[in-house]
Amino acid sequence: AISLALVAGCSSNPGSANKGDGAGGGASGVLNVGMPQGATVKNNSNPLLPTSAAAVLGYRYMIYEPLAMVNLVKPTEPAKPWLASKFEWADNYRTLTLTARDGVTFSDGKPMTAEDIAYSFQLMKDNKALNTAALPIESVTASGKDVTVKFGTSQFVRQAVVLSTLVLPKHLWSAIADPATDTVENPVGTGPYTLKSFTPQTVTLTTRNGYWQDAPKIKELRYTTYSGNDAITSALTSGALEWTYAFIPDAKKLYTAKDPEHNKLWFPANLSADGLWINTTNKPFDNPALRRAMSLVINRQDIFNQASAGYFKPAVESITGLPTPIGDAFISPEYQGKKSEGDVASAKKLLTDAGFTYNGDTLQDPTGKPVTLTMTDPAGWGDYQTTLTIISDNLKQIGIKATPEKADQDAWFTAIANGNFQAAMHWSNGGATPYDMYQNIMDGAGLQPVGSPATNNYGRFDNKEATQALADYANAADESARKAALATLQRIFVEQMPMIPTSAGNYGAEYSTKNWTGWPDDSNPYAPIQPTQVNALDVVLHLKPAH
Amino acid sequence: MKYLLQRLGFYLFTAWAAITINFFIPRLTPGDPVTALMAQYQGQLDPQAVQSLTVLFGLDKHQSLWEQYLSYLGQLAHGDLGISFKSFPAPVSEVIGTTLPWTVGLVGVTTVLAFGLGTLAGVLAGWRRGSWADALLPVSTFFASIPYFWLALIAIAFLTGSGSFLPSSGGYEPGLVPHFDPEFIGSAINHSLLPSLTILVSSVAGWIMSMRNMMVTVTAEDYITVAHAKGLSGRRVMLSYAARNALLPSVSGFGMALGLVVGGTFLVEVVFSYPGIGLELVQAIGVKDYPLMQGIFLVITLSVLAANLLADLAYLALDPRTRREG
Amino acid sequence: MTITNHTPATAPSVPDGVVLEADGLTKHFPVPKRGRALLSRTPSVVHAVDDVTLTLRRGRVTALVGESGSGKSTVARLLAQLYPRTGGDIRLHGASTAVRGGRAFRRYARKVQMIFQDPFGSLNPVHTVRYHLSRALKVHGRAGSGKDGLEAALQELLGRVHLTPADNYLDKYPHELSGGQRQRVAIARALAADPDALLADEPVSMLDVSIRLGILNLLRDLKERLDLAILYITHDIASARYFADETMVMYAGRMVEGGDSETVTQAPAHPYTRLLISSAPDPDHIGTADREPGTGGAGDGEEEDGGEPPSLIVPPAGCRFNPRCPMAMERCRVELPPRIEIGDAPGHWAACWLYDEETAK
Amino acid sequence: MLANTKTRIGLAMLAFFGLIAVIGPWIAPFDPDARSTDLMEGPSGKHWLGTTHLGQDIFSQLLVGTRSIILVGVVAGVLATVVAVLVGVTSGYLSGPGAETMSAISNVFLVIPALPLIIIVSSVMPHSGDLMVALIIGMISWAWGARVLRAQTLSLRRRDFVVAAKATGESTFRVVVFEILPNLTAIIASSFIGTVMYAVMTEISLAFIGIPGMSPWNWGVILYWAQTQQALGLGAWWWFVPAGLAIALLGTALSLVNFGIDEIVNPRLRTAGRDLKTPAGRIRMRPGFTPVVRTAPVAVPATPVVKEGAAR
Amino acid sequence: MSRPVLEIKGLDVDYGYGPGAVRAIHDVNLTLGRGEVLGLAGESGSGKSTLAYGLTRLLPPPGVITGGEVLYHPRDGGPAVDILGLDEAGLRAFRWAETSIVFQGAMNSLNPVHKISTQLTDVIKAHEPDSTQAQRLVRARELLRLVGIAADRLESYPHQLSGGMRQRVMIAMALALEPQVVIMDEPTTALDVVMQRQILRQLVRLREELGFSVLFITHDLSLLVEFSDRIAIMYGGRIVEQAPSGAIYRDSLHPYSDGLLHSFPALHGPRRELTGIPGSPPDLRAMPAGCAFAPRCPKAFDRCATEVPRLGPPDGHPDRSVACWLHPTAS
Ligand SMILES: Nc1ncnc2c1ncn2[C@@H]1O[C@H](COP(=O)(O)OP(=O)(O)OP(=O)(O)O)[C@@H](O)[C@H]1O
Ligand SMILES: Nc1ncnc2c1ncn2[C@@H]1O[C@H](COP(=O)(O)OP(=O)(O)OP(=O)(O)O)[C@@H](O)[C@H]1O
Ligand SMILES: [Mg+2]
Ligand SMILES: [Mg+2]
Repeated sequence: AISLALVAGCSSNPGSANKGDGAGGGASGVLNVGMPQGATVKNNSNPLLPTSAAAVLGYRYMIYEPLAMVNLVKPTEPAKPWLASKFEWADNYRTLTLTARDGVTFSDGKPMTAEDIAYSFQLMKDNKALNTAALPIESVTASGKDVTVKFGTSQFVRQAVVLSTLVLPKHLWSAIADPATDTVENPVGTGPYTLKSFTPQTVTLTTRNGYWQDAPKIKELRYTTYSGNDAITSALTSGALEWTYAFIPDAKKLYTAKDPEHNKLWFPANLSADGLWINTTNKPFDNPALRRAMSLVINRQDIFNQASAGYFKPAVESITGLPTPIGDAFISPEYQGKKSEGDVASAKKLLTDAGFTYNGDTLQDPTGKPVTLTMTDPAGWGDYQTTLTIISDNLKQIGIKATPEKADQDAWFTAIANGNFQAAMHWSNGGATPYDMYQNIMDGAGLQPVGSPATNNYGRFDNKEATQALADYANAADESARKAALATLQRIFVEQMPMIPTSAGNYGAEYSTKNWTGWPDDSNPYAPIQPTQVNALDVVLHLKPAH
Repeated sequence: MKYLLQRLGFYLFTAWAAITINFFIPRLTPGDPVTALMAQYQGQLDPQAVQSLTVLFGLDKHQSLWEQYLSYLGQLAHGDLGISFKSFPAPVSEVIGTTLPWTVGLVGVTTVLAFGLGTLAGVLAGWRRGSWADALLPVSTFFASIPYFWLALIAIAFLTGSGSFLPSSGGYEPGLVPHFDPEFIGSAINHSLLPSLTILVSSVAGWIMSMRNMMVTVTAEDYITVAHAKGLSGRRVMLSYAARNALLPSVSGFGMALGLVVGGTFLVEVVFSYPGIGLELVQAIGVKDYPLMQGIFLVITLSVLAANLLADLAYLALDPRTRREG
Repeated sequence: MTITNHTPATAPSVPDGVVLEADGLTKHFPVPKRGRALLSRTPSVVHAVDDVTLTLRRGRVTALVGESGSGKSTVARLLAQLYPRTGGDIRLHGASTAVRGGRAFRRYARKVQMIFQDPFGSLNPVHTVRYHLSRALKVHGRAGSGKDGLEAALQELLGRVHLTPADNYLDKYPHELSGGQRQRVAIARALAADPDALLADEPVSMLDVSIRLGILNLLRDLKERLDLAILYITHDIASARYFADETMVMYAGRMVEGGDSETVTQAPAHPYTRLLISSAPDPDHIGTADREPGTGGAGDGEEEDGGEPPSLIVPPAGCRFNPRCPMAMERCRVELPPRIEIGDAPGHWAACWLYDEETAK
Repeated sequence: MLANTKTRIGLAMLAFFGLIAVIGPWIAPFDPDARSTDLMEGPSGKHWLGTTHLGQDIFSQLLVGTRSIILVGVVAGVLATVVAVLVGVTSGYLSGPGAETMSAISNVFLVIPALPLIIIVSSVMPHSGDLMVALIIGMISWAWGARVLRAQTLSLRRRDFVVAAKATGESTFRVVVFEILPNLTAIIASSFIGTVMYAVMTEISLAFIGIPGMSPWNWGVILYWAQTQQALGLGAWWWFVPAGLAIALLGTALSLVNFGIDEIVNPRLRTAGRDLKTPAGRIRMRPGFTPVVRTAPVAVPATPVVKEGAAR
Repeated sequence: MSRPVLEIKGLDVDYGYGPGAVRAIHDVNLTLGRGEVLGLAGESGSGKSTLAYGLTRLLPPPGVITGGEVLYHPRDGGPAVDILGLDEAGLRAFRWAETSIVFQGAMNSLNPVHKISTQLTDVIKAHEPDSTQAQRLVRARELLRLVGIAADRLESYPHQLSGGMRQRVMIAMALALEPQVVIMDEPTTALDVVMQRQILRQLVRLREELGFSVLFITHDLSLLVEFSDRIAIMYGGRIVEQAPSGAIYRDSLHPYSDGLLHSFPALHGPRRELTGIPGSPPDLRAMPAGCAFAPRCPKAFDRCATEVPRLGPPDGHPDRSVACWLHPTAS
């Protein structure tokens, strides 16, 4: 969904291109990156703090680098070694052994060693506040060029997270009194860029000497904050902005059509699903037949075209909720190619078979009460609000009165966590495997009663088999056990429909090929294109001047 | 003296009460900063980050609301506004420090301008009643009734865009580094033109109206007739006799308006993505950044009080009747 | 419409005719301190009224004259119990009273009513004559029974103040009435309580000469018909001579002279009274407007400047008139003169050391 | 009051809005929520004011949305006025610590940042509906009125007719309610209108920035949708302009009525300097230079007479 | 009378214009002699102030002068000036230099936000632009001394002065340019008698020194009789009688003047009988066809109700004039 409710501003073509200090784009080797997050006040390049400017704007990945690069657009592809020239999992993904790459130096000239890698893990272990991924690190040891990290649980489903750990210079960081609160104003990392200047509105990075790989072609990266999607849209169309991630309603007309040759967007799906989450403790929505019937009539193409402007969130076709084609490899054979659409008649039949009745056009549950549903989403999330309107319209066909409502964002979050909702459009977690998504939707392990906050399974879906299958998948010793567990999960999902998937999460971005080419796209999906993903560095390293 | 002491006591009480209200109301609303922040970065942040953020913001120490209040007051007494969640670990004072000048610069200057222009036009309209000046009124009434944001958006749609030198958003050219050089200042002024123009258009009417009405009232006073009888020049009667007296009631209104500069017009900044304190407040509210909200509220409260104090003093200076000897 | 002086110059005082008595009445208004005064401990006050003693009798008019700001209105308001007093006593029919709001005040108001100086300000512009009067009647339980009773009472009331036919006036708003008519309505309102004493605070000063006379005649008429005790406050000493049986003179919050009207106006004893009377315009002195007031003293600029009334916050010690008095003696600056009988007419006294035997010697 | 043209126009406009508020939902040609296949279409015979990105009829949304606007404005106005009168008049008439406290409280309410607080508070009560929003706006916006009323009451209570009523023996309650209040009518009315205007603007701003809790349709919501879909950028002016104009017209109507009230409060505004139409041409009346319009010939003109009198 | 300084001829003043206009001043003829004090009396609303402001063109809207002329004879014997014919600049230059006004309420006549010095000097500056500020201040000090106020009061604001002092400041200001005519509209009504006496004494002295003429308006008849040389009585917008003050006091010809003079008590001498005037003043919107006083007049007869009497000298009294059918004029 597009957050940033409180924004306005609307313009087509602000004439002011980024004149700035004469840098119009590629000519002088500049790439303009933008984020719709609003100004970041503090010059802080601490990569571990989600609130630092470096994290919010995404430039942390241009300065600090991960151990390995995982391409989540092709989750089955093996990770590309990066700062670790080699890595090996053992002990059922509980032990990771890494080898530090030779010849890597920090931007202050000091070489990167295994000590630095170990320190980076140790830092997370010692500082709960910095362990944003909650990695259950048990011990970290470095010997020679190798580092061994031991985890408390199997990290199979978290491989990508672990490997994305950024390597920090121990010689500098160990001198910081409190790495959580002290600001890092002059970041030193192994990446190809260093911080050139910081203003709340714009952060400029510039290339450094001695990068361990081929130096990037782009001399300067300029990260600008915009206070909203509209501002971004106008900057994009004017050429002041070349790479960003924002939702543009009617992007074809407002963006691509303005310069079809260069104004591009690519929004590949990731392994997560947006959909209508349903509080499964709420009668009669505890009845899987009802949920499945609803799924049958929801028009995912309308949602894709009208709410997602035909690009933002790819429609989920597969009945398993897994986006395709990215999830094709995970879909069990019985559901390959099966789509979730149906017609009104079959949905009605499903309902009447399950004991529902019709009173005129109104659907009644088996006890004779009319079926009504309140669907809530934060007011500012225009695409979800539009989606709810469409769903409401769709459900009318089978006699359900579903009312869309707006909520305050915070209140809504609390309500979702506490299970105080009937239905809501919400996303699911995503990751390198379908585990994250299914776990988010169906895991009974952390099941909370309505009223206590939950971090998973907001719909309070209570299914022992699913819980077991999730645990099996995460801890399975081999591939076949995993496959079996995944098949079970898919079956339960399809039969019970604990959440009705509508669209997929994305790793997309809008970009311009006017000055720079070599962007990933469908024909060459070498990385997620989003500028705040760790792979952004990979993208930048791929870019070449257009002329 | 006693008067000043009384005023001071009043200001202190008001400030305390406002601080207290500003402390409790946001906290009594549902939601908490961590989930709000997670929502802000929906999907961008590892779902596991909740715990680390809770620790980071110090929300894992389970203090009662009352304890939090006391420690907040204690902090304030030391001039410490706390640390913003949203821009962690930037201190609130720093966030305010970078954003406030923009707001004061844009809205403050425009308010002063609107007051000046409106008052001048009001003086003329009140003095030359029945002339063209009276036609000003219906027009300005209409403009005063337009929701500000709407006017601003229309202005953006029609006045910015290719070929126009007016930018549609931001406080200055993205590539520039805030610095006192001609280029930056020029860019900042260029970016403030449209916002201030729209504020001007929609707020000047109020001043015209109140000044005109006061002028009409004052024109009927005896001392104006005396001034005419003395054969003083028309300009002197209008400015030094009529307008000088008619201005007095507007002074307290102006104080109020100045006080509202910080708190009243955040839609301006939202619409124009202007890097001021209002936009910051809106974002702080969005992510339940209590310390930042409180800090900004404090600034608003203090600025209203300060503006009122200034208006009091200005009144004292302008109206000799309120001056006291001894 | 004729006023003739048919009250004998020295009417015998009827001891049991006493309605309202003020004894040593004192009122100090606190003033906000400023500047250096803040540091001093003593509270600063306006000595608006100090030690005023007077008696209102049935069927008699007592005039209170004095310059602006001398405390006349304050005396009236104190007597009407609209201000709490600082000191002294007010006795209604011999009983000491101090009331503040509530039923006791209402009971007091039934006996003592006040007419305000300004006929334009004392009637609420949003209410009709009917409202004003019927409220007054109702408050004092004199509205009779039912609608007819009230109507009859209203008719009677307006009849008393010669606003007839009553129907012409009852439904008018104050702004539709002339000044004289308004003042009559205000008087009618006071009469609605059927009071024993009427405190008239400059009832005619805002009115035109020809209307003035009508109101004064009306008050005199009421006094006689209803046997009222009237306190008549005025600047206009000539009207006191004609209208009041007894005249008291106030200066800077204190009584300086009292006695029957004719004596006080024709043979003033206190230097201030003399100044007052000689200052009053007199058509018999045609073209002599520049004649010197008072008993003596040539006036050049400086002396005129000294002619300003004294500060009531720090009143002069001794006799309050001493800074302006042409006959001031050393004693006047130190000692406060008591009431001293003059002896030219019964009941004529002045608070002036000139008449003290010791001084006379 | 009705004699004033401005006021009459204002009242007529208000009456029209009031009528739409009542009958709007019935005369709306479409269900404002209903989607259709006419996506983002300009005004046409079918959709007078065009459609949204979902094919909803904007004219219907405008009609249906009027009710919420008027409701919130009136309820908030009434509430704020009642509180302002209670606090302002009591604290102005009575003295003592109670009154001081009241006036201190209203000063606090003047100082606290109203709109952000309304945003925060209205989020405490989701699904609260228009009434709740109106209550919140009302509760936060009474302070200014209270201050004005207090000042006026302070001056009224020293007026002779109030003292006279007291001297007549009226109870404090009656003095306040029957003597003082009626004299404040014009100010109260004018502060009511001011609050209504403020409440309407606030509601629209809230809806525009997407604060929930209000009825599904009001003018602010229309603007909200137009804005999230970047209607202006897409050239869909029909989505954006009518609601804004409706707001401006409502505001103008309220101001016009307020003019009338102002003139009651201040009679000097009434005797506006109008031009004299004389045989010798138009002459402006202005203080200090009484015009001379001699209708009868002067017997012996001693000096040349400038007939039109008042010079510029 | 020697050379007059001001001649009012057939002055008409209306409030409003066209239909709905109210005529407040009717055909007023009045002559102010050089150095004389002319008293103007009459009931409230009889048009005294309207006359005073009308002849200086200071009436507030909706006042309109609809007829007549006001001739001013300059002291150097130059040609007479019609005040009603002056344009704005001429009027500004004429005002204060030739005629000045002391208004009724001094508090309201002084600008509350300017110092006394400013208000005294700016009038000098406006008319004598060549003077220096120092000269003006010297003059202002002198003026204050003239009215008996210490020169250090120059730096005071109006609210810091007592009512009497403010009124004296206004008088000082009126004399700043040594005008020929000073118009005083109830200059002492708000003051108490002692203060009133002080001010009048000064005024009389100043007039002797400077030789200006005064148009003195009050409805305090005792004061008027004592102070003025000649008295004109107004009723219903017309002058009904005009005579030397002694004559009018002892022997008034018009029944209205008579009633007025018997409405106030005297402080000295034998107690006179007081006769009021019954009835109420006329409504300007519905004036009687004949003499305006007729409905209240005890001596009215038929002719009074139909014909308006003309002002003129009655038989045997060439120095006075009256408008009453009881005293047919010579012509
Ligand atoms: N409420 C008050 N607070 C403080 N001082 C007051 C108050 N009322 C009256 N005074 C002061 O008390 C003194 C006497 O006032 P009062 O009104 O009694 O005089 P007065 O004789 O009636 O005058 P006037 O003839 O002008 O009506 C004045 O100096 C006045 O300023
Ligand atoms: N603005 C006006 N519009 C209509 N009539 C007016 C206006 N001003 C004054 N009048 C009328 O003109 C008449 C003369 O008024 P004016 O003020 O000259 O009387 P006055 O003799 O000065 O009375 P007073 O002694 O009360 O000052 C009055 O009847 C009054 O009602
Ligand atoms: Mg008094
Ligand atoms: Mg007058």
